[in-house]
Amino acid sequence: MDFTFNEEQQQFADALRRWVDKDYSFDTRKRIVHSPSGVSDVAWNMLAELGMTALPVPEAQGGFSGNAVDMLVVMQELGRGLVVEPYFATVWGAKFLQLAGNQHHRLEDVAKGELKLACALGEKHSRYDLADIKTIAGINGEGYRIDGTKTVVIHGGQADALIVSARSAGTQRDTNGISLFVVPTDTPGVVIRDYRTIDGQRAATVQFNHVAVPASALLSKLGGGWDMLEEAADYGVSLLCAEAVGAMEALFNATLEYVKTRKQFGLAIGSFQALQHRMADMYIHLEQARSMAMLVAARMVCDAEERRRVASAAKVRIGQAAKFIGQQAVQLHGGMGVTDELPAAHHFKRLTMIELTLGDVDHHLERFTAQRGFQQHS
Amino acid sequence: MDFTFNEEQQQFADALRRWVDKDYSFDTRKRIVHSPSGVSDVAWNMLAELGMTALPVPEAQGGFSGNAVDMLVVMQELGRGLVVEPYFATVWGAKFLQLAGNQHHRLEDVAKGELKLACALGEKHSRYDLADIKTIAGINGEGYRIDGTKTVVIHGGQADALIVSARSAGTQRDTNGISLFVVPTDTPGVVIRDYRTIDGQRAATVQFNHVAVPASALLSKLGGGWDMLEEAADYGVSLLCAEAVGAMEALFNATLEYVKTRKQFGLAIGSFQALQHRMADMYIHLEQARSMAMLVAARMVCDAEERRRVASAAKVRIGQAAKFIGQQAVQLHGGMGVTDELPAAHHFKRLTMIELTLGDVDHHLERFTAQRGFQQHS
Amino acid sequence: MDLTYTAADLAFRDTVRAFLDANLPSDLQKKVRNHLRLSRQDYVRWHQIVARQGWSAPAWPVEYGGTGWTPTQRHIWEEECARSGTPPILPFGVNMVAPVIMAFGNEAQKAHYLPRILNCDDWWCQGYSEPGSGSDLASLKTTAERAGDHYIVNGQKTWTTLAQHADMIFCLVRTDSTVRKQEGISFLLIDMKTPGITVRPIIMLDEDHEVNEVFFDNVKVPVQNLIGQENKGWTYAKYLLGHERTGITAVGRSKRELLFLKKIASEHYKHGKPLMQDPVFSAKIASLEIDLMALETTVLRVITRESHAPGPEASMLKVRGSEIQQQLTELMVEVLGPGALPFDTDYLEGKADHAVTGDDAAAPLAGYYFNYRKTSIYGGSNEIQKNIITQMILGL
Amino acid sequence: MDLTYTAADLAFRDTVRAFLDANLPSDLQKKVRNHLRLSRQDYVRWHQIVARQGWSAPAWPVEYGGTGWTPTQRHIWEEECARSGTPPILPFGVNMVAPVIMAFGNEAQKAHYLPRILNCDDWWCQGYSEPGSGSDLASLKTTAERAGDHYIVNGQKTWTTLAQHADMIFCLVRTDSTVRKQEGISFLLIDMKTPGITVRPIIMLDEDHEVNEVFFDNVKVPVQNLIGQENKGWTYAKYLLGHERTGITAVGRSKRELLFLKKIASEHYKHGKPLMQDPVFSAKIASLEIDLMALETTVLRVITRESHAPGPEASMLKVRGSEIQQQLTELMVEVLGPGALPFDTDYLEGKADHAVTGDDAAAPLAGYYFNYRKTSIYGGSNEIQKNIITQMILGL
Repeated sequence: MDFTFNEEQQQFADALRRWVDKDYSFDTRKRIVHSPSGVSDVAWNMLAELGMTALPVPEAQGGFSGNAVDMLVVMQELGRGLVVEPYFATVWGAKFLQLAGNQHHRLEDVAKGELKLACALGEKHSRYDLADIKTIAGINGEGYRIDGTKTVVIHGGQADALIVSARSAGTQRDTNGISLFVVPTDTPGVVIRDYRTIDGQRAATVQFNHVAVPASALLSKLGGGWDMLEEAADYGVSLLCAEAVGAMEALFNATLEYVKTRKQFGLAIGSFQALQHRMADMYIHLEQARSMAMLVAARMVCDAEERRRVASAAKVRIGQAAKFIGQQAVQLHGGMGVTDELPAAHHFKRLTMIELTLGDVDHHLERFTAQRGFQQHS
Repeated sequence: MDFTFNEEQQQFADALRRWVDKDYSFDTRKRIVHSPSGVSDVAWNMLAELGMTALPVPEAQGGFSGNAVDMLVVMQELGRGLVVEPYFATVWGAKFLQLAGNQHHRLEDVAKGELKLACALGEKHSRYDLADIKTIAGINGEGYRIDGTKTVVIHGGQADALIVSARSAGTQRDTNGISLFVVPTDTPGVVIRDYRTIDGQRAATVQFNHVAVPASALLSKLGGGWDMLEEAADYGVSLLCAEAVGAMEALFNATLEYVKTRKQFGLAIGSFQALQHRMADMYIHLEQARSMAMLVAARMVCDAEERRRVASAAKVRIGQAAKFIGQQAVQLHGGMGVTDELPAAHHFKRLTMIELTLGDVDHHLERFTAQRGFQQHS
Repeated sequence: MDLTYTAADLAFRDTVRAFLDANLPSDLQKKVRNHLRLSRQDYVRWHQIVARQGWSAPAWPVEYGGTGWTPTQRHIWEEECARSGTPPILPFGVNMVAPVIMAFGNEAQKAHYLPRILNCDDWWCQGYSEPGSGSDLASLKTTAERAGDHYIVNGQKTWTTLAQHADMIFCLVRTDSTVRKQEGISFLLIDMKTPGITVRPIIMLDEDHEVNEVFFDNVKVPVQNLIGQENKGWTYAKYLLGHERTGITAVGRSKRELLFLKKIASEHYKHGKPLMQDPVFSAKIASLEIDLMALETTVLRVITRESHAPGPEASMLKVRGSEIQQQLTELMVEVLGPGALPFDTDYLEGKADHAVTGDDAAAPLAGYYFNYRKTSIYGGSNEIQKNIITQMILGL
Repeated sequence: MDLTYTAADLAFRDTVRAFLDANLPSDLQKKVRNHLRLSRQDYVRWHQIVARQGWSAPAWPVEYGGTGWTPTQRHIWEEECARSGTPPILPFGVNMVAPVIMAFGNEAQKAHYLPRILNCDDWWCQGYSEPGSGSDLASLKTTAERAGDHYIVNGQKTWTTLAQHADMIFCLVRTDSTVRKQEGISFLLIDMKTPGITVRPIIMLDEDHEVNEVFFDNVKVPVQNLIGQENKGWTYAKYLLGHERTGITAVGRSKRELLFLKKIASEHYKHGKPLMQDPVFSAKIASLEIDLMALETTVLRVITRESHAPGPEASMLKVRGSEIQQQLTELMVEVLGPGALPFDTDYLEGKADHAVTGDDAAAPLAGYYFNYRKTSIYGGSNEIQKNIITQMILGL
């Protein structure tokens, strides 16, 4: 049993951290967030150059075949640096392409940094239930026709192609009857309304109005997409968990620094025991969260039930830690914590939005209890 | 709006407190708890002499017609003094007799301190669901025959008569079909197994083996006892809430005293800010609990929905406060807190058992959400 | 003990309700209920409607324009305003500087300022906090040096709420730096149009412009603007602290927000059922509703006990009040789920009629949650309140 | 990063399981799993079974009788013991006094005591805490005065776990009261049969006799029983502190208790359905199970990183370990509801075959909950652990 990162992983982390420190400062990020597009081509190209887009792609498609642990290292750094580029969306989308097995060309483009992806899965009513799909995929000649509206598609407006879940059979919340497609965003009938999110990222409402796609756009078996959807969603969870741990660590360190330097009544506020114990509690949360981010990355290769169990557990524990650390970091920063001026508030906002992405604590607690093993007691 | 106690209430409280201080010390109580009977006739007679058994009984039956607010004052003192006599059980039972309207003679005996009661409502499987009754009441000539087993009947072994819920119609958890009876404990077929409870009180398993009772033993309409059962149970909740507040206050004061005097590292431990803030949190819990104990006592006279709503709210809030104050008081007492030697541990145990009597926090949260008004939002 | 309103109180409540029904403009009510941002004009408009009724300063002595209401009636008034969704009457004039002027100001100051405060002719802001002095207020550094019939003020205030709208600021300034820090402080009223004052926005984490830094660069303030005696300002400031904390409790508004929370929880679904019917989520709402019930009862216990400023119990009310307000916003965000992410400042500021996603109710809520983290920080952080409880109530 | 056991580790686990299957007496296993009280003989019997296998002190150097296992193997051993439900190997001899004897004792001490500890020929207890010195251990007052070839010990120890069974006690005693409190402490081994020693029970809140006061009245202790140098005892005591805290984490036992909790939650009903299927209750169990998963992973991170005594991270493990143990017992009581009230010491002590209510599984649980409040107090209270984290890890 070994919890250390290997040399290559350490190098990826170092390279990313150097780049963030040098070229993706808090002020630079702020300019990017408030720019019309909300993302930076320069930053994207740099991520590609650093090998980040190639990392998760199989070697056969020009990538490095990076596994979930490799991605853990990368996502931690992006979380630390509050990077708002459409990297998570693209890597997550690439997982679908990889599971599909028939998208070699697109994966090559992802590896080169030439194809950005986004996952259009949620709908207005669906909350975190990925099977709660009203979007319809009908047979259309040799291909399919998609109709429906997807909401809060993260970086949907920045994507070149979308992964779309649609119902080709079954009723609204059936896990049977779900199909997955890849749809270029310039396909006629795709209407994207791009907007900011409160954590400085972008998302979009995406309408599919009689969108015709060829047979080759189908990523799963027709109506048999649920397993792929769950597996890719769990992979997305592992990425978000890693990003959250990076953000929590940065937030924790900033708070520790703040309480060491901020003085009240002639003393550093970090000398007050009530605040010290709060910091100790934050530290404990951070370390528990870190353990779970490692565990979920390592368990991505397990059988489906164990993968689901650990993915939900990680999202729960990291969600709890993120709320505690986020709220307390702001509190310990005092007035400065509720301004837009320090990274602290932005880490807090990002952490909160991660909690609302791919299932919150209660959703994953429920999912955890629904796994067969949960009821066993001997 | 007025939150003060009147002069008579204050006198009842003072008289009780004087008696506890003088004749019901921690050591005296310990001897009573470890005596074979687990209660004290001397103490009971004194409670009667002080007017406590007469207090809740209507004037027409020789009592003082004390309302729930009067009882709040009394129960607080008994909670403070950790009194283990069968007072709560008797007063609670008397509520059934009073609601029945046909038990004047028994109420007179209660007022004189000559009749002790206990409520045999729960069964092994029923948890906090008072309608979850398997005990059967069948027609038996002019009267009824009761068969079944009641569990954890508080002070069942010390009672002269039992209030019994039984099913005369309907299926297991129906609220229809429930009948309420009063059954003298010397009735043939009543088998009582008396035992200690972990908070120093007594309880019993009570079997009813073909127990024949006359028609006059029926307290409610046949099969129509649910409303009475709920009303009396809410009254019981208000008594327990008051007792809990008294216990919490004593525990809080003892802890405050302890942290002021106990020294570590040359300083009173109450000078450490982390412990100070813990004490402040305990204080806040105590005051919120006190407010709810007042509110529930005052609202006992409301319409049934408001009474249910406030009773459940009070049990929830007081249960939360009791757990926090109890656990933290023990923690702040350090090693001494987990010994049998200080009242602190006994207040903690009593508070915990109150939480498990007549519905815990989760039970009453659920009941609160089930009230019609809860779903309204305008 | 009698925990019901008297017939007189109930009649009073009917009067208040009738007034609000007739006088609260529906556009203002809509903004408040929907968590949109209020303009200067929104605040002033409502304040002046209430002033015309003579109710803009209920707690003042009748001689200065107060209402003579009992504490219970004042509570009912606040409850009903909150229930209807009125804009707040900002506390800086009515509840903060006015009591100090009444207690320690001279007749000229009273005659000039108090009527203007009643009617919101002046918009006041509070110049207490400084970058180096947050919880440790007395360590403030802004100086006022006497020069003839003026003070020359230099320094910086911060966290100055809505200073961008203000006509006047009341400041704690250091007039003697040779003595113990509490003993060299004076209480000055300063016209915001005086040359040398610069207001710099501090943008909150929800991108709202709510607080400011205020810089003083050789600002000339007439000596008539000194309240009471020089170097006695700390006494006057302390006199105010209790006033601030009770308002923060906000039971009335929390009751309205609880209904709002229930509303959105009944409109958002989980597995095809409203969240209000989800056992886990409804238990959270219930627990919060019960917390609020306990707090409300505690507030009533405190205000019916004392007719004057509440004592250190106000610290408890502030802690619980702020926590409940925060939990309400937290549960609102939880209701929305992914729908909390979209952020549309144009809609929040009234520049767009509808939110970009089409869900107007949802649009402000994440910002509301983030913004409300302030409630456990301002008005004396909750840690400071616990210090007060520890010292003043527990004697530790 | 590789979070799976190696084939060698898995093979080791099979060996351990086979040993436990073959050697753990079922009567002991039943007592442990059902939370009944263990007698002196129960502890000794199991210790000697393990000693015969040569596994009673896995962490010791092989030369003294250790196993040479890796930290991961030791973890597997502890896990499997907990999973099976063995009585614990008490730490006072094996993990507390033995490492001190090895590091600081002389050859005669090593030769005499270590084999006896290995085989539980001596039952050891710990004489550290005193009535006036809990968290502030160094303020201890028990004195040892040198008189010829003896020390004369006077004073009182408290919270002495299972001293009623003990043959030997290791004590911190004050041998110099003229210097800084840490510098006048010595480490003495004392035979409990020495005249002048009195053991007084302290009854716990569940009425169990688990700890004691130990009084020393002119107790003569041979100077050969001094460990190391006079007045250096504080150094030796500190050497031990890390050892104590990792054991308290008890992940293995908590995993067994989680299964027990699930078992009773599936046997107790609410509105006719098992509590395990109640959405609110099952979410609580799930959250606790996840906490335990996170703690287990953290423990593995710590033990696979270092081969020696764990650092200040042990404080984090102690805090989380104790909280999880407490929450398990809390939920057990919650499962029982009113069924937690009955209290039957005869059954708990094995004097009755069944509990008075007939529910043997339920009978010990309320006492277990109350008793386990100790876990956040002993071994350095959780507040002290947070002080350690604050100072040693956070540098505050």
